[in-house]
Amino acid sequence: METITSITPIIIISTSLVATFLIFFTGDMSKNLREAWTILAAIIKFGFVMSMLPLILEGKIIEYTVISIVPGLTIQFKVDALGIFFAILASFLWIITSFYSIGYMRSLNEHAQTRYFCCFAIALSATMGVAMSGNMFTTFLFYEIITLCTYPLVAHKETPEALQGARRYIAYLLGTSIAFQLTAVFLTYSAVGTLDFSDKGLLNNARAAGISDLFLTITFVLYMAGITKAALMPFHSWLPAAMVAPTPVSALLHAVAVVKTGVFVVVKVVLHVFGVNLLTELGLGTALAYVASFTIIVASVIALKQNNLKARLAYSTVSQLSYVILGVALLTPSAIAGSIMHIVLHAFGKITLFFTAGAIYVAAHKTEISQLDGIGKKMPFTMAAFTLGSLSMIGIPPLGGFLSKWYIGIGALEAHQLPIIAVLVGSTILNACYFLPIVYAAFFKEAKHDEHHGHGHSRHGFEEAPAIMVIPLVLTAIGAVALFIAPSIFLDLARLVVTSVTGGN
Amino acid sequence: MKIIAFFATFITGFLLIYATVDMPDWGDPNSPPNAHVSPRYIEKVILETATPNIVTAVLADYRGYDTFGESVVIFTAGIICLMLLRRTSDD
Amino acid sequence: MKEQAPALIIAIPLLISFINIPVGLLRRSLCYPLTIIATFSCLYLSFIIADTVINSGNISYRLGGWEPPWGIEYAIDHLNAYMLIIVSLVSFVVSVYSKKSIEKELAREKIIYFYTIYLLLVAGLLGILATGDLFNLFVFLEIASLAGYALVAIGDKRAPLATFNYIIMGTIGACFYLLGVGYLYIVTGSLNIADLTKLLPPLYHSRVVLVAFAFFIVGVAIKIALFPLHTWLPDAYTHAPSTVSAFVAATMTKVGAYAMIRIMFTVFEPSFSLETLPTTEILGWVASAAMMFGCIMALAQNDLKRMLAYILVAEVGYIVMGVSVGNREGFTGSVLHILNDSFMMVSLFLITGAIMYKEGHRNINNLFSLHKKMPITMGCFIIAAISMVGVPPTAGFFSKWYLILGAIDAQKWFFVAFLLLSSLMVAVAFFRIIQSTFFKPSENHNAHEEPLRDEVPFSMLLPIVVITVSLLIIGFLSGQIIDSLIQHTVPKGF
Amino acid sequence: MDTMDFIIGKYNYWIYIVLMMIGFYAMIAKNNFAKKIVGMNIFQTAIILFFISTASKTGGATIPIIKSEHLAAGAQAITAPQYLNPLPHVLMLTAIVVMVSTFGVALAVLMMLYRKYRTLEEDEIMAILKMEKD
Amino acid sequence: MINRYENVVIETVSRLLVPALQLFGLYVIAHGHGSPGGGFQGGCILAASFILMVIAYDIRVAKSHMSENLNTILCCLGVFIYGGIGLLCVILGGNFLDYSVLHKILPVDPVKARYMGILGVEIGVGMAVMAVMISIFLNIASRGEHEGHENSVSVSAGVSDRRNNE
Amino acid sequence: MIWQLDILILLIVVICAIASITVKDILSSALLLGAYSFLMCLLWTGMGAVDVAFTEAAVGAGISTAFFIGAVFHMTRRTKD
Repeated sequence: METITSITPIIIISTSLVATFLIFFTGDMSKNLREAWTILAAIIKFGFVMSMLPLILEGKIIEYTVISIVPGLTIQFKVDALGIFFAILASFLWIITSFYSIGYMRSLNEHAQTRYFCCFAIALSATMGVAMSGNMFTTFLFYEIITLCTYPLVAHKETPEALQGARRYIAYLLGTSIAFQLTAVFLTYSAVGTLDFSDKGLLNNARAAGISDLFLTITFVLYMAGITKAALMPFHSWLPAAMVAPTPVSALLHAVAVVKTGVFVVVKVVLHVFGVNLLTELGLGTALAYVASFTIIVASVIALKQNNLKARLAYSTVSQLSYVILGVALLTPSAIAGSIMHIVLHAFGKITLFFTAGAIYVAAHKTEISQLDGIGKKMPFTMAAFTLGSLSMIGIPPLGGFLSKWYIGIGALEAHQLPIIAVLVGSTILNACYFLPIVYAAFFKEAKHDEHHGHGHSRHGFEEAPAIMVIPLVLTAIGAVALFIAPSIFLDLARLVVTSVTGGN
Repeated sequence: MKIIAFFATFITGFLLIYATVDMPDWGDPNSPPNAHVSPRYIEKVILETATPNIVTAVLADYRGYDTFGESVVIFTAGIICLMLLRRTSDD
Repeated sequence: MKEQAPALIIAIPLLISFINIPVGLLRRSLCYPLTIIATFSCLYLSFIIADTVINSGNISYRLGGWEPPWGIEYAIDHLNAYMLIIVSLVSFVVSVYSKKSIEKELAREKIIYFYTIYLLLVAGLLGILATGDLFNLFVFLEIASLAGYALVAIGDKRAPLATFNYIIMGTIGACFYLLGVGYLYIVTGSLNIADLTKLLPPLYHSRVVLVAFAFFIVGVAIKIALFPLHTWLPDAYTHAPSTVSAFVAATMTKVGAYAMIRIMFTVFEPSFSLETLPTTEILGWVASAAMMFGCIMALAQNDLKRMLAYILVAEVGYIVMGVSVGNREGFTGSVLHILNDSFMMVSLFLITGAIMYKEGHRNINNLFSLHKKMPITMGCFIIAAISMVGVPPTAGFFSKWYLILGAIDAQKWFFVAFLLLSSLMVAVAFFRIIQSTFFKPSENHNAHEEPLRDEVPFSMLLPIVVITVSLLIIGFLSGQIIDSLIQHTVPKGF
Repeated sequence: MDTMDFIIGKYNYWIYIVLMMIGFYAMIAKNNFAKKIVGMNIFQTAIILFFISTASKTGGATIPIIKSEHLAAGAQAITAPQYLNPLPHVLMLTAIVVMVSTFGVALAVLMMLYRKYRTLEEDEIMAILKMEKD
Repeated sequence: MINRYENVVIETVSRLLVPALQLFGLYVIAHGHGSPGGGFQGGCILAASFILMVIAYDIRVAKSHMSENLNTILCCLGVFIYGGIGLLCVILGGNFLDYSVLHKILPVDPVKARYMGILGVEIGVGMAVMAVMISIFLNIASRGEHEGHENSVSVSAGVSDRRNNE
Repeated sequence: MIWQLDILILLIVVICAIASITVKDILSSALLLGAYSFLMCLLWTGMGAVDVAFTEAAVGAGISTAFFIGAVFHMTRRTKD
């Protein structure tokens, strides 16, 4: 495999950092300037990410070592197929989210917008950092930065509930990452003396070097407990709590940056720190798969009971994230490919759903599912997108979500784990149970008369959110469909990942 | 408080008594303090500093820096008393 | 100049402090520039010394021209040079900061004396660091302690009581140290550290040496406020003027930690300090208790400064922990943490001083919307807090990295757990503040009118920013600092 | 009588230990701040006694001031056993100064305390502080 | 209450004693090389003579002999002499406090130069110790009041009048 | 020095020390401390430490006591222990 040294990763990360400074210093002068910076940075960043894609597809790896602070603690970027996969996803969705948040923030006339856009930009920088990191230390570094800079986003409203939710958010994320993930990093380093990712797994030779199974198991458990962003039960409760954030933040948190960083790091740990062989030998993959299955089912059941739209989406996220973990935990080629595909497919589906939730809030000031009766008539585009998104979540064939579930199912068969198939089927049914009623109510139920909403508007005609919000959500919905029809780039990347980690079968 | 004090005092005293057993006998001319560094002071003081009072010579010359520190200590104490006890216009 | 630097680095602040008062009696405003000159020349000289040590090896400076066991010697190796830089840098930064803060907090007549005693404190600390003679160390320890008592005593209205307890504890510590010196003297007849290193090994079985070691450690433990001998620290540092707390918190305990390292690993051999006696166990557990206790007490405080003081107690625990595990990583972590912690402490205390300067109080629950009033200061606060928690890439992470690796290497799993747990508690403590200062709207309901930007004066802001930015820079330079200075300080046998 | 020899041979040390314990106890346990200072003084003096004891030399050694007859005999003729060990004396001179400085500072702080609270008893001051807080 | 007659005795005795004490103090400082004594002890004796003056007369009379600022400056000057001699050695090319290099400016050989150096620092120490002891005593005994503030202190009673306040 | 006298002084020293921390009057305590210092100084003279004894006489028995008494005049003589 060829390695190229290139400064592109640094440029990608610094693009949004520069944007942060520009936003910070010009933010109070002009709104337009501030937002222009955001969008400009988003587009430039996406351009740079795409510029790396051809090289990666040729099977090359882009590497850049920034600084080696002390032995073992090196800030190093290494862009491989998995990394660019996530980078493309995040940088593309950032563009869309940027447009959407401009619409959202302007419509609601939110306060502290400069802080909001600053933190947003840093969060994206850090997400890119995680995506392209070449060792566990760099990953941990950017992982923490994401946590810290999304805290102001979650606490954005500054109400007691927002602060409460933000406190839980930071407590879970920072607490577990320091207490467990950092410990796991320490144990890894003290076992093998390096933190650099490798295709066969950093700890692959540890067993041969006399590291006990117990030690490795503890390390693995600490990693899984420490990467709370993946919302694996029982460390999931920060995610519903973080729903107090403004909707674009929720969209970013629960579709792109935060949770996907979490599962991405889990995938990294499974594939590049422990490696397929080691986990198979230790039997830890299966154990993880069952924990993930448990999360999938239980979170879906909880989601059924939620009346708040965003809360239901949050629990749905908890459940869907575990698909990724489940797939990778099965440790078979198809399952790994499926789980990697699920990162992107779920992202498109879920970001659509959150965008619609935000659009509904902006246009109709509704947050509860029970209030959504008949809303499809007022907001047809929004609700059509919602329908597509939820179908993708459920995994109905013409939509992207089907693909990943299919691969994971095949992977489960390869691994001879029939209970997992049952879990997949069961969760699909549950998904349908909590999404379809919303769609049904939105389109086929009559709207209740809302007394306190009588500001004289005719209930005929559309009452859509501003176009700048609707267009992004329609785009993402179309994306969910398009990914089913033409998943080639992502599928190719996923195959590359699988080839590299499983050694070419 | 008194119990802690008794306890601390007791432990300290015990340690001191425990150590005394191994100390050189009182006044032993060959004990390390009398044999290692100090003979030179006595034997060379006249040759090196022309001062009959060995203590003064050691104090102000061989270990003059200690004495410098000592005079700084006393200076510090003086300034401190001046600063702390002088009544200022506001109290 | 270069050969005389070790003597001048102490002589210059002392001599300037002597002329400070006559000059101050003529013109009060000249004291501040004189202090700046003195601390800056210390800083300059400390860099010269470090340069000499790195490039041409250890310095041995004979005071009065007498050869070592008879005269007093300044023996400066990498550890001394490293500590000298820390102390002189902090003293310079704090002295720049002091002007406005002191004018606000002290009566006008006391400003001359304040600067004089401040310089004496700096000189005392530098003297402790430079000297290679145990008794000389005691003398400078007393200079520093006395100056420290005085500076604490001029604080707020509860300062005298805190100072008195500080004096009592400090004197006990100094006396124990002196006893330790006496006990070593009675069995070896020497006071020179290098000489003692040679003379002591055959005497390790002697009870006198064992007891001397115990007295040294207890004496120094009082000076560095190691749990459970920390009782004087929170009160003293809370009620001192903010400039003083910043300087004293950043340097006093660190210099004490230096003395501890010197005694444990230079005067005695590591094999004696860590194996003959159950030092590793005792100090390790005491340090763990210190970390836990400091953090728990920090969580319970509403006074920002008091909270920082308790965190300092915990940080002392970190340093001692690293020393006690007895391996290369732990030791490196400790020494690196001395640097990081003094910078973090000085940054946080200076920021507290800035808050005091503008708000007039420091109750955590009543600090509203400070980020709008003083955005730069509070930005610095966040960086310092994050560094305190130990989040990469700030400086605090790297020392904790080594400390934890050291604990893992020594198979002390409990210590690892305590280190991480205390990091967590520090995180909680700081996020409490960040939440109340950043996100809690003011309670007096005129929050609609945005509070005006109201930063502290430039002479206070600049040191805060410089020291906080240096936290980030130190983080990235950790590797180089370790390579050029710290790795040479690791005792042989680790 | 080995034990007896041992005890008598080191009687200075025993006395110093007793004095130190008295001082130390007073410093920690006394309720009155002035008494703590007294204890501090006793403690430090005890340490000085210890140091001075280490300087003693039996066998005709005299005070460390070169006698004129020795001077007349030539500086080379002076030998160590003729005089007491001067080093502890020097150290203790410094220690006495340090002691009196600490004493002065402690008194100054004590006077500040008295100005503020009009009492020197620790428990009474604590009670006043408690009242201030409520 | 001290009555007038006793006061006369005290004043007379101290009038005789104070110069004698001061002379003795100077002797102790200057003769520290050959007999017990030195700057420190001599400084204490000088300070004691002053304290005797304070006790026998009163603080104001005592201060007229030695104003507070003069005292403070003396104390700075004392330590400065010590540090200055050290620095002078550095300037002359030796190490800090290496008095032997003083022979370059003094008309003596290096060994004798050490003797002179010791004398110099003893004088510095004596001055500093005297000034500091006086300063501490004055501050403690006058409760830190400034000159001119102690109108309440009667001329004849001095410190002892405080006894009535207790 | 005559060892009986030595022992006697040592005993009185200890008695002075105990008395000065137990006596219920700070002024007496100060004076006893002065006496303690003076006896100490005698002891050191006996041991040949003339310089230290001289200093202790000037400082411990003289100036310190003066400081302490001066301070006690401005504070209270009352003490509970």
